Amino acid sequence: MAAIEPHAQLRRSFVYRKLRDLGARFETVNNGAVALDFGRAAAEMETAKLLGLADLSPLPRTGFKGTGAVEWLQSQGLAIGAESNRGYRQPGGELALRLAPTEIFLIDSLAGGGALIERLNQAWSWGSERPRKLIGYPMPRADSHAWFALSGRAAPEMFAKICGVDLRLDKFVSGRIAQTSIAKMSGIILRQDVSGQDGGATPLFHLLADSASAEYFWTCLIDAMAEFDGKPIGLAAVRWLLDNPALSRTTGEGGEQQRAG
Amino acid sequence: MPFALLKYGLSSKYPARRHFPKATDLKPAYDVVIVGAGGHGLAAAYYLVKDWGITNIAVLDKGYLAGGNTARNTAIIRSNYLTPEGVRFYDESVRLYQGLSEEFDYNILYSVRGHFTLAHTDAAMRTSRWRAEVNKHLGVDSELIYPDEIARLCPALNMSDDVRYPIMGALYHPPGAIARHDAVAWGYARYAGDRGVEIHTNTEVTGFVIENGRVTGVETNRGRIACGKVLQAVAGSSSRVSALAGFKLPIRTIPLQACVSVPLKPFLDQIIVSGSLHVYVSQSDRGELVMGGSTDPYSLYSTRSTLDFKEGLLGHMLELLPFLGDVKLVRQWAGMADMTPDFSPVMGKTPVENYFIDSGWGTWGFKATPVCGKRMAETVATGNLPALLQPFRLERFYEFEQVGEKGAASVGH
Amino acid sequence: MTSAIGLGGVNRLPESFGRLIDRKRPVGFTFEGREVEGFAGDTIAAALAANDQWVLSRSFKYRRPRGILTMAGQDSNTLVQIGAEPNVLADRRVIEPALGVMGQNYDGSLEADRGNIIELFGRFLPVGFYYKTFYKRGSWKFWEKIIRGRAGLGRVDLAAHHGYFDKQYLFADVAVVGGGPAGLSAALQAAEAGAEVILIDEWPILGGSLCYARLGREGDQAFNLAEKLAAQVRARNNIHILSDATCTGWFADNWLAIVKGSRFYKLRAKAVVMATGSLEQPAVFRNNDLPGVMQGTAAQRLIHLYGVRPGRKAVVLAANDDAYGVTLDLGDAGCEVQAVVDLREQVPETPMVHATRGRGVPILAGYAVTEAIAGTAKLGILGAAAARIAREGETDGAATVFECDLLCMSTGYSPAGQILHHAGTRFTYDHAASMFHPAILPPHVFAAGSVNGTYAMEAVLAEGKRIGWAAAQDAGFAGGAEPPAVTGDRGAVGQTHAWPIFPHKAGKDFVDFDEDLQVKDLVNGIADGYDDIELLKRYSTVGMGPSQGRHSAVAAVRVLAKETASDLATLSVTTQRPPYVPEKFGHLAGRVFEPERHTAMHHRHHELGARMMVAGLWYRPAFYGKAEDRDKAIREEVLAVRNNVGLIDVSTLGGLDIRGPDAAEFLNRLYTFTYAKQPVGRSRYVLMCDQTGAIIDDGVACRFHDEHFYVTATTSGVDGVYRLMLQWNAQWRLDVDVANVTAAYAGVNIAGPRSREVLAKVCHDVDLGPEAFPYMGVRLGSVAGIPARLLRVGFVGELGYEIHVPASQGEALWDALMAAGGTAGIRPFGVEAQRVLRLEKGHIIIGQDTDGLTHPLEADMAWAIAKNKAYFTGGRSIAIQTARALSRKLVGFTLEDPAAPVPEECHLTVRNGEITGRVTSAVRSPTLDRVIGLAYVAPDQAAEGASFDIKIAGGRLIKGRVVKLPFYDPETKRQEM
Amino acid sequence: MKIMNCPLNGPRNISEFVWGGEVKAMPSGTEVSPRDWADYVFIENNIAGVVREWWCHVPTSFWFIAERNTVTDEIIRTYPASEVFNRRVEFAAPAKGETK
Repeated sequence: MAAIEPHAQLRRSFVYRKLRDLGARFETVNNGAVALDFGRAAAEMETAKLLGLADLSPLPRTGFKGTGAVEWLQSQGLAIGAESNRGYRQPGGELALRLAPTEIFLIDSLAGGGALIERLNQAWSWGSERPRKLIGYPMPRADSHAWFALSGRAAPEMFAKICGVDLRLDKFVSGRIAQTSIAKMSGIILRQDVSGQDGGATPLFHLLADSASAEYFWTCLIDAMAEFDGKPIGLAAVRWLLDNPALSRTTGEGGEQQRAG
Repeated sequence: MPFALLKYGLSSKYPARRHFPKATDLKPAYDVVIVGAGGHGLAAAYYLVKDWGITNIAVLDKGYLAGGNTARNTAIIRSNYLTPEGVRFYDESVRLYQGLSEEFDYNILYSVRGHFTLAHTDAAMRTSRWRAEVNKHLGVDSELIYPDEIARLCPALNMSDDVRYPIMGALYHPPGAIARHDAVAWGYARYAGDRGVEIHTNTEVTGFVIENGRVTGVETNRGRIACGKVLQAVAGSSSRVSALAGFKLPIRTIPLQACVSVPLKPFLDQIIVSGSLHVYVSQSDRGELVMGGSTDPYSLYSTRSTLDFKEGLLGHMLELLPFLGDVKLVRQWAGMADMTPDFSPVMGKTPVENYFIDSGWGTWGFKATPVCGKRMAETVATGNLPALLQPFRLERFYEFEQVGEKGAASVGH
Repeated sequence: MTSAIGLGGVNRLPESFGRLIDRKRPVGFTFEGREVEGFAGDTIAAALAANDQWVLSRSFKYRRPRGILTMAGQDSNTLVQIGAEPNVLADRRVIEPALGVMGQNYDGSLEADRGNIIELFGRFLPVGFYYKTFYKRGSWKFWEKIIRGRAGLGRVDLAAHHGYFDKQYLFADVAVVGGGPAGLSAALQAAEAGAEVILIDEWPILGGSLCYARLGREGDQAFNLAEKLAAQVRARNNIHILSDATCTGWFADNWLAIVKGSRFYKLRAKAVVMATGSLEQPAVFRNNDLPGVMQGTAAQRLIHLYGVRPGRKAVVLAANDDAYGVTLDLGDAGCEVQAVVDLREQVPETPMVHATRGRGVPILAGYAVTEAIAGTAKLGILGAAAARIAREGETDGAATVFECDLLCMSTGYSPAGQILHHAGTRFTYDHAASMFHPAILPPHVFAAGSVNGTYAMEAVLAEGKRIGWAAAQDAGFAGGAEPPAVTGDRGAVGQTHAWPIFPHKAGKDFVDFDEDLQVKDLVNGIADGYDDIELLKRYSTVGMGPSQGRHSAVAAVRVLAKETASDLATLSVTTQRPPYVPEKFGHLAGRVFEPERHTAMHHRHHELGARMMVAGLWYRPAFYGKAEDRDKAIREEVLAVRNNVGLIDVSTLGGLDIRGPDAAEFLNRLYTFTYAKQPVGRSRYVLMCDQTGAIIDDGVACRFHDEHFYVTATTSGVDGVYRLMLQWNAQWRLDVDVANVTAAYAGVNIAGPRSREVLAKVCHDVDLGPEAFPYMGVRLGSVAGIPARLLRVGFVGELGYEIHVPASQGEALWDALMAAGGTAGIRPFGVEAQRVLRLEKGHIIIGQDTDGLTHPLEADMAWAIAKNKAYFTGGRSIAIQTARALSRKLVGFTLEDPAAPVPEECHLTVRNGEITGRVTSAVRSPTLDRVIGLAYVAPDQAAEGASFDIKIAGGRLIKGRVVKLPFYDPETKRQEM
Repeated sequence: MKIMNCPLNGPRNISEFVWGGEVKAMPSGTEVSPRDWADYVFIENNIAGVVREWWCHVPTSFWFIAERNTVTDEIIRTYPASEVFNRRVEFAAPAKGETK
């Protein structure tokens, strides 16, 4: 296939230079280029089980916050539980992170089709009726936050070098969210195990953090991972890890109904 | 071998001479009761005796002699402040310090080292020049210097650009000095004690007798004593004591921590301060690195130690002095600082007649010890606040006339 | 034991000794340049002892030769230098091939230190001598150099590079500190109850004192017990063992600092069990500090852990039964014990005493060692003088001298309670046991074993169980049966002598080895009036050395009690502060995390040769070009904007979305202006003050909808402003949502007469015409296909557009505009040029032209203060200050003499010697070709045309003249075209 | 390191929080005397004992209230600010000729 150049896209990952220098092969998605692999797909799957770091920043995400936001999203068909700091999995594989009683951070499935997210962004408007019905406000989450995926059994011990929250697998179960300080910067950690290719044996963590600090954050993670032979992996390896019908389709409905949380 | 030591070597018995009188019972009344037997309180007693001939004085302290911030500070002395008020005040302090050893007949180990306030940002460079200009205008020796000169004067510093916050320049204050903090208090105590001033340690003040707006007595855990005047000098506990007298202060009590290394052969002669990195360090005559940073992040009446203080401090220390990675830290401790809104002290009269206050010392109390003692003694003796202290009166806050040190103070010390 | 020669040293014992060494792996290293061979597992001190090298270093004050004291890293006698690393504990650091070890603190050679001459003058250097002289006529300057020259121990190397250190967090239900019998049984019991346990132990093998101590007649029963317990612990999958790890401190809420190798651990535990054991205390007599004089436990560690014979002929100074264990061990190791000198009048006939007699070793009951006889150059000892004890601390009658090269001290213990101290535990003195014991423990902190005053092995094991169970309960684990409480004798009585101190008229009877303090130094210090333990510490420096009073604190307080005739029980040792064991700076620093923020165009700036400057966490281009071309580059960038078109990255500016029915009301309360009537599609200046009326931030508020303002803030101010907004609304409860979208938007300002023309090439859905999109207007549209917020604001005073787009597309925007501007010769400009441009236009920069106290009237910004608003933050203070006389005012100025040099920022403005203010900004304007600036002056010098003095470099005064702002384009035609 | 129990995020190291000072009531009205205003702006109770304070969890910018003992550093309880500030605050329009 013809090589896809990340800098030829309108949307560019906050760390695309690092990926390019690592020899990443890109796939276009959502007007951007996501690193699919680094030319060693098989090895990356093994790395994914041990300790792997992938940049998902080009994939779609959005957010809504403020009075009425959650109710409105529910009226739009989203399944969102009552508890804050929990991730709620949508039928299409998207994840709704409830960061606070009135705040949702929505990340797409790894297919990156973004249909639901696009629909919601279109659906939100100021409206015309007065007094206006309060439905919260959209948040520019695709740009405020970089999105990394960190996978593998060594993840909790690696986290213990840069994050003060107890993320051991039996303490920080799938679906839990920690909004905390990582390597001295604020970030969001969501654990989402899906019984994919390896039967859910491999824990997966989504990391969402300040996009302006993405290069710094990436560097810190790679440094902390080195001790465990952790390496960068492409989206393909993460998809493989979570491989199931719902995730390999770009449209919503999947058989997989498992909740993250 | 100096002559003064011969007597110790030659006399068969150690010629002991008690530096402080043994504690006695409290008298029923004193002309002046000083609350707080730290450097400031003892200095005030000293100058009340020396300058004003007042000797019927009791200095009370709930702990041991000079065991508060006097025993916990990092002994830096300088006058390179930002405001003319501050510079004039501390300049007099420096001049008094220089004569203290001979005045006391007791060596306070006053040692001129040169003081560097490093600047890592444009803003810090501006503040440094501002301070240098004000200092020079008032005859205090300070200069804004640049990396080549810094490297020449202080070869130990890492001047490279490959750090997060490279050094752009420094406010260089050659007279910057250190002294043996305990010795300063002991010297004042010994002199005052010899002239009849009573020092009562382990004597806690529990209240004040105030009759129609005027203080007439002090309640202690050892009973009530009558007094003509009261001077409160209890940095760290100022709000607690003033509350006993019925008034409040513009003060938050916040811990300030410090630490020392295992002794090393001398390699750092200067005092190094970095505001942006919240670091200050000097090397004592024992060879220990004496180090500190900014105050704790929240208020607390405690001298407990924290680990994050050390972690933050040493992280930045190794950016300035990267060769210290294998050097070891041996002890950490803390004091309680009176933090005011304008980073300046509160001295002088109070809502209570004949009740004077010496507080709000933030992290700069030690270096003010002589001038504060001398001028507060004058205030207590005459009932009038000297011009030098006017800018620091409590009333300034009600007149919206704060002192402008805010600009300079991130880590002062 | 000549058979040992060649096998790792002349003093190396047979195979049956040495639990920590691997005789199959010889390791060669150097000491003082000489080749030494030891075995893997040896510490430096052990390997040297095996090779008959007993002097390790020199003392702090008198430079006396020092050697092994504890073999446990508890003292500073063994501090050595390894390459660039100073003050290494030779009795804890394990040898490695080619390690280069040197002694410390000597001139000449370790064996013949010229500096030791000072000792001859010792009697002229009384306690606190430096307070007593050296100050007359400023002579301190001279003496300080001499004293300072002798200061310190090890050396640093300014060229040494910072090694790799890092950190890790650990979590446990129960943390057990100490792997001795108490700690092991506590860990087992806590694990039994279901708790996750982390066991921290300093040594390579578990067992603590059981690994070297002797419990009875048969030598090996202690170690058998150790192995049994250790095996049970290892079998538990809910016990995580951290060996070779030292807990250095306790901090709030059971936060433990632990050093292991080059990693620093921070452990959070629900409950902590301190089983840190106790520290054997030296006896005090003349020359008690010399090489060859060591603690009984040190000799036992040498024998059992390292297989090294501690000496050939020994004398044991005894005051407890352990001394007899030492005696028997020495015998087993082929060291002839000449005599046991026992401080006790009656020596109980225990099995080990009996065995000692059985071996024909004479026991002198009621005797004390009064002096160790120094060998040549005090490099070792030749014998020990013993005499009958007459009364406490005194002997009489002729002393008997026993020939020996080893003198072991086994006269008592003190709890290793330092970490308990950190946790706030209070200790009280127990006269019966002559020891301090923990009295009141803080919540969630427990103690077991000898640190808790429990010595009898049965009781230690029982207490360990009991405490392990209690700690698990405290951590919420109820499993396991409740072990019985420990009853009966805990064995503390008889371990420690009440007065193992025998001052000698000739001195050198050391209480503090770190500081070379003799008994008389303390006695005299007390006589000088320093009769409080804290005062005595500060005056004499007792306990201030590297071992922080581990071996001197108790002796010092004993001396104080005696001299002041007070009851020891009413006194306490000085406060113990962290760390328990010195921590490397590198451990505490770890991987230093210094976050950096990059704008979307960050790398483009580098590609264009920008010099970057730090702005908070961000980096911004200062100017484009070589450092040496700075002024030229700035000038060209300024002129490009004035005459053509320039592009600057403004992404670091803060961005806040304020949305909701109360948005305008919210801004009214936080900013000085009014916003209720601001039309949609327009922007308005915002100025924020704190409650004292001081200016803290500014920016513009862009109204995109009745209920939506996009408010900009300064780069360094936005986080604080955002936090402040949330805190206020937590109280006001207005119906408004605040979002900090700074990182979500990349922004540029395209400015200059040709900016419209360039923008028009890539922006087709917004009418850029002057009427359709006037100055201060704001629009939503797209640029180069990227959704954008367009702001016509005029910081630089030319026609210009700020374009804010999603950060992920910021680089694409930059690329598109640079391309579109190519033919027009668009030029990127940096912060320096922007500062010049805004100054020409008379705009202030918060933090440069204001300081921590500047209020709006001083900054001449009364125009920005709304009248008759119900409330705004700082409003009341501003009103009060308005009623008072101004003390300074900010004005624009130029120089009367066009040839005069440009004043620098913060040069002072003065009037008859008094400071009236300062220059806050000044530059020679490339556009106007004259010096322009802003300065604070006296209010009565602030009128247009007034002149004032500026004190510039060298103290020279030049005249400034107040001029009306702005300097450039007063009719503001250019920015509104 | 102290543990602070954040009402939104649960127990966390106190280094994740910033201190907002004591919860103070603002004297209302534009007529408040300069002296009373100065008391509010500059003067501190600085009580040695249990105080009510503002704390903000930085990663979530969540403000809440903690009751803390300033001598022992014991954090007695934490709760959302809405427990104390439970209704909209209005400011009265200034009277004509506002006192300066």
